[in-house]
Amino acid sequence: MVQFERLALCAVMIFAAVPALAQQAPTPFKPEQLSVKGAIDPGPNLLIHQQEWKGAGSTAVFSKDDLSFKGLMTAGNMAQMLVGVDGKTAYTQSTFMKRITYGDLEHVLQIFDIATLSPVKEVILPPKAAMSLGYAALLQQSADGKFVYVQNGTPASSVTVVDVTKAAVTQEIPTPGCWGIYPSSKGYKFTSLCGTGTVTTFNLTPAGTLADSAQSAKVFDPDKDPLYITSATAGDDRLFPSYNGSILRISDADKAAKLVESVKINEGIEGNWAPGGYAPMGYSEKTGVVFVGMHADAKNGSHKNAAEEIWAYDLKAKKLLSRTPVEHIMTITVTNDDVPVVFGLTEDPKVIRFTADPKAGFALNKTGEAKLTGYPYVAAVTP
Amino acid sequence: MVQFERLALCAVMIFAAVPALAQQAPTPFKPEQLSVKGAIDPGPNLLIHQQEWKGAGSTAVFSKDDLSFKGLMTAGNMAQMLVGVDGKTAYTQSTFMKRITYGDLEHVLQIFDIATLSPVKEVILPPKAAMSLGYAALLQQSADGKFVYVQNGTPASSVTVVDVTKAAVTQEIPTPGCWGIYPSSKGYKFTSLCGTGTVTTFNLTPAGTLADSAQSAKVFDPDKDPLYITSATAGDDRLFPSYNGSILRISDADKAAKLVESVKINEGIEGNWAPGGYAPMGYSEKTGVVFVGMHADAKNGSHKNAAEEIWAYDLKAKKLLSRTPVEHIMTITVTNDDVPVVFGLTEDPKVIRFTADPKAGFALNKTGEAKLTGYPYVAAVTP
Amino acid sequence: MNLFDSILERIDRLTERSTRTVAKTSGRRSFLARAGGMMLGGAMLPLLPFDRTFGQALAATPTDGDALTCEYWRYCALDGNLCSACGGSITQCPPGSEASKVSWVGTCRNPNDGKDYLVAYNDCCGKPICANSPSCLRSEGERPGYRMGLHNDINWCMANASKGYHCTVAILVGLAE
Amino acid sequence: MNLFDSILERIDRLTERSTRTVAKTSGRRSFLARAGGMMLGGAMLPLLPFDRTFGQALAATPTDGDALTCEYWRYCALDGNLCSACGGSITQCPPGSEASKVSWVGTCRNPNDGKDYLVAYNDCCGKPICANSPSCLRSEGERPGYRMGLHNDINWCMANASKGYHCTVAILVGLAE
Repeated sequence: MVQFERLALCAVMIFAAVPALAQQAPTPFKPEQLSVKGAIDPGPNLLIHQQEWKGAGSTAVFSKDDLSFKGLMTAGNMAQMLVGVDGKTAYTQSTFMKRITYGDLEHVLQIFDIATLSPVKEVILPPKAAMSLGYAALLQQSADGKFVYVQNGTPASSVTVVDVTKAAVTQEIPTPGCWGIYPSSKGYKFTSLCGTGTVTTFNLTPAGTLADSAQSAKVFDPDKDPLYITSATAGDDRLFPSYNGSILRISDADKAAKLVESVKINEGIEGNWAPGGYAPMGYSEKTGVVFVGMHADAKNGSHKNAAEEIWAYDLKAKKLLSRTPVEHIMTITVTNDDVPVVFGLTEDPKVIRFTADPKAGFALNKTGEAKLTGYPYVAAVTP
Repeated sequence: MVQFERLALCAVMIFAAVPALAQQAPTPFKPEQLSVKGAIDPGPNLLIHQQEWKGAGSTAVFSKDDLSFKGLMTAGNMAQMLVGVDGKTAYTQSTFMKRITYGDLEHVLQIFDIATLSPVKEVILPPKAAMSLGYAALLQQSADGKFVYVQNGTPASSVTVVDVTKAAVTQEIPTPGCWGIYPSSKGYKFTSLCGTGTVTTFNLTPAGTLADSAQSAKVFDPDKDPLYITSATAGDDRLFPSYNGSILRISDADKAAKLVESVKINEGIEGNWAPGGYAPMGYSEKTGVVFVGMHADAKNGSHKNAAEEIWAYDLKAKKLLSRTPVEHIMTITVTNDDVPVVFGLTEDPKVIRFTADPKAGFALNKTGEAKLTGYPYVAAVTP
Repeated sequence: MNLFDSILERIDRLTERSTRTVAKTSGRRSFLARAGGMMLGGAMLPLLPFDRTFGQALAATPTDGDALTCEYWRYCALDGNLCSACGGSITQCPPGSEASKVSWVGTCRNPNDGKDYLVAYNDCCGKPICANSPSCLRSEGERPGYRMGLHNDINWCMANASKGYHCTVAILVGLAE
Repeated sequence: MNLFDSILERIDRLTERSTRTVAKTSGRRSFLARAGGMMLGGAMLPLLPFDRTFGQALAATPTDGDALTCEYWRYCALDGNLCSACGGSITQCPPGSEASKVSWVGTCRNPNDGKDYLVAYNDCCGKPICANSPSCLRSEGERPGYRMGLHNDINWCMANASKGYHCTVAILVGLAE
């Protein structure tokens, strides 16, 4: 009976045994040390949430520059992801059940330190959060980062406001018939797209409670040309793409939101091209160029078709600058660099890095690629 | 604000709205009814556990006859599966953590009614169960089904005995240096393979506590020709394959186990063939034929290589009957039918159904195939 | 007036207009409380959206196409895994799962009779996503969550006790016109 | 006597022989209690198997092969995902994970010097399996759980507080002879 117990304990005891033994050994071999890396390598990051529907999703961290992989942060089921305004904090809102797919449920906002890839705090939410495929508009924050806004759907729509400085919920704000959260560029208000084609502005107090709200005129037609809930900031305004290929610019500066401009980027182009995917648009503020994932032969129901091309469109000059063929991209994220970098998430799934060439109408050159897992539809970059 | 709330409520209200409306409609259309199927279709089943390492695994139920898919039972992380002796009950032992991959942990034995694919009871286990890839020998039961035996590994080895009639743990039995649970064909004893090359017999009382134990002589060489922990019953004995291609027959009839016979199935065959995979052997008791997944060019470390061929070997006549080329099979399960059916689980993963042809040396004919998910390494059939 | 509009009209009558104003004070959750009650109350059980006495369930295995593939006509707005290939049927959740209490709706043309049907897509709940069955993504008439009843990117097990998404069925609930 | 045997010898000396008999009564759990104490006790922390003063850690990025691929020589008995491609290194767990308190051991030949090294494979714990990095399955010298210290099909996060399997590192702990 002696020997097998020795073996069973071998793994346990080896730590104690080796130093003395190694000194007896005839060679100058020095054993290595096991450790845990304290922090990820410095530099700007690309964060991508790899959503799961029957287990632990994860937020993958890549180097923004070369897509080298820096590690994972852990989340639960059906998570939404947000990167804090400081660029150092990440959030996920996700679902945990006692038996993973059934039993007692918690909706949790997890707060992570990106540098150490570690959860630092949790906020238990009202168990109403939208269990949706990943969309940036479902988990947002105030311009100063004090409040995190969680989209609920039970299916009634509301927004849970979390004061992350206190790790506490301040209020659940009813947002009936509206969906998506678009915080203002300053202060504590957000807009939401509504099923009547209007945009509602929800104005909050500094305590994170609802002060008042106001509804815009009808700015889009949810029947004939619905808006995607993906958006980009443009100055103090917001850009939204529509199913049929318009880019709407909406201002939330006044009490009620209003349409500033609408530009149809596929006007006069052959082939019936239209946007497609989960988040088919990104905007480069410095250059005024919008990048849109487009597919040909668009028809009713094709609005989530993966992009076959990415179009670079000059919003100021109202001119289509370039069309780059790409492979099945569902989500686009554009950096705010002088020369924009575009990240595309594909159905496979993988992430593809492109650099835009300003001399060639911002046509895209592929400069990297990395494997992903799960359902990765939301990406964000850090400074 | 009216319209969008109508829409938000549409999904909610439709159940109430339709009967009245349908009566007003001009056509004789009759709406269909949503329901939940009460039970799976009758007939013998093939159960395969689809293990997950970051979420909910599942036990897939197929028709044994044609691999039509009958549905899933839900388990947790890193589960082991067992089908009860009645053929109507399934068990999984799995791991649940508060945050799926971290936090407070429960090891749970879940008891399922196969007909309704529903969990009927849970037993919380000592949190020591082996979190291993799927092996049948890690979750077993007494011949009468009263006790379920759970292999623990912390890494110290022990077995938790559960009285499933009482849904209660009776004892944790230390089994130092031994691994795998092989219940006797009657009564309450089990054997286990030990790191010294011996087999230890653990004899239980009718209350599910340890009465005594006994160690065999050395029956195999764990250094030169280790045994797989996969096994098959042969009468009152057990068959075990070895890395190098022997099939050992071990009896637990006496106080201490003993080797009855050892047959090398690849003796004199060119190409250095050896067993490979996670569970590379199944036995057809009625025909006396053992089916073994084999790979060529065997070497140190190739013992988990997927099978390139399945060999049918007559244990009585000690004769290799046939060799069937197959695609990358890791686990083999053989039915107890007059004409044996062989199920192979591949790396892809999928399950392949074969029928053996007695007139052609039990060569295998592929008669079905179905997609699997996760890490599916354990399969079992029901009457 | 087509059936879909009729349904909306009906909702108008059934829903108190007083709940239709966005809450203006921090304590106001009446709208949500009411909606929650409607969804989760006893009236919704036993999960069947229609009067059981009204019609007989059609055969679970349709004869008008291959319900085991994403191309089947009823699935024109279905994003999810097919219950019909997961131990259930076109109208039945698999054994041991729960039918969702709420659903989204699509309008699909039946190529056999040329008519447009309203299809309720109910999720089946409380088990892992059924990756053994085909994963479909079709979105005819699909809209984002601001038209929630037409939205297919969300887990429609949201109002059930067990919220794990398992698979999706496709129930004919009306003629579109 | 090679190092591996030496380690076993040392275990013999350190382990009380009285614990080495299979428990014969139902109440007897002293062996397990003792083993558990040894594994989980303070003496095992801070997770480093070796005296920190004994040697300096080697460079995390080895120069003797491509540690980002399964074919790298140290991985000869590694079943798992590579920490070196998951934000860690050949000897470092990724940030935010925990190094396993116990490990299995392989004996791998370094093609650069022709010597056989003992390699400790520690799992990194408390996060989801790192499917972003290569999944390797090599099993030189691997044995089933009856030779637990050589077994690679089990979750070696088993003795940690957080037991989710994330990835695996490969630490040189000795020369095999």
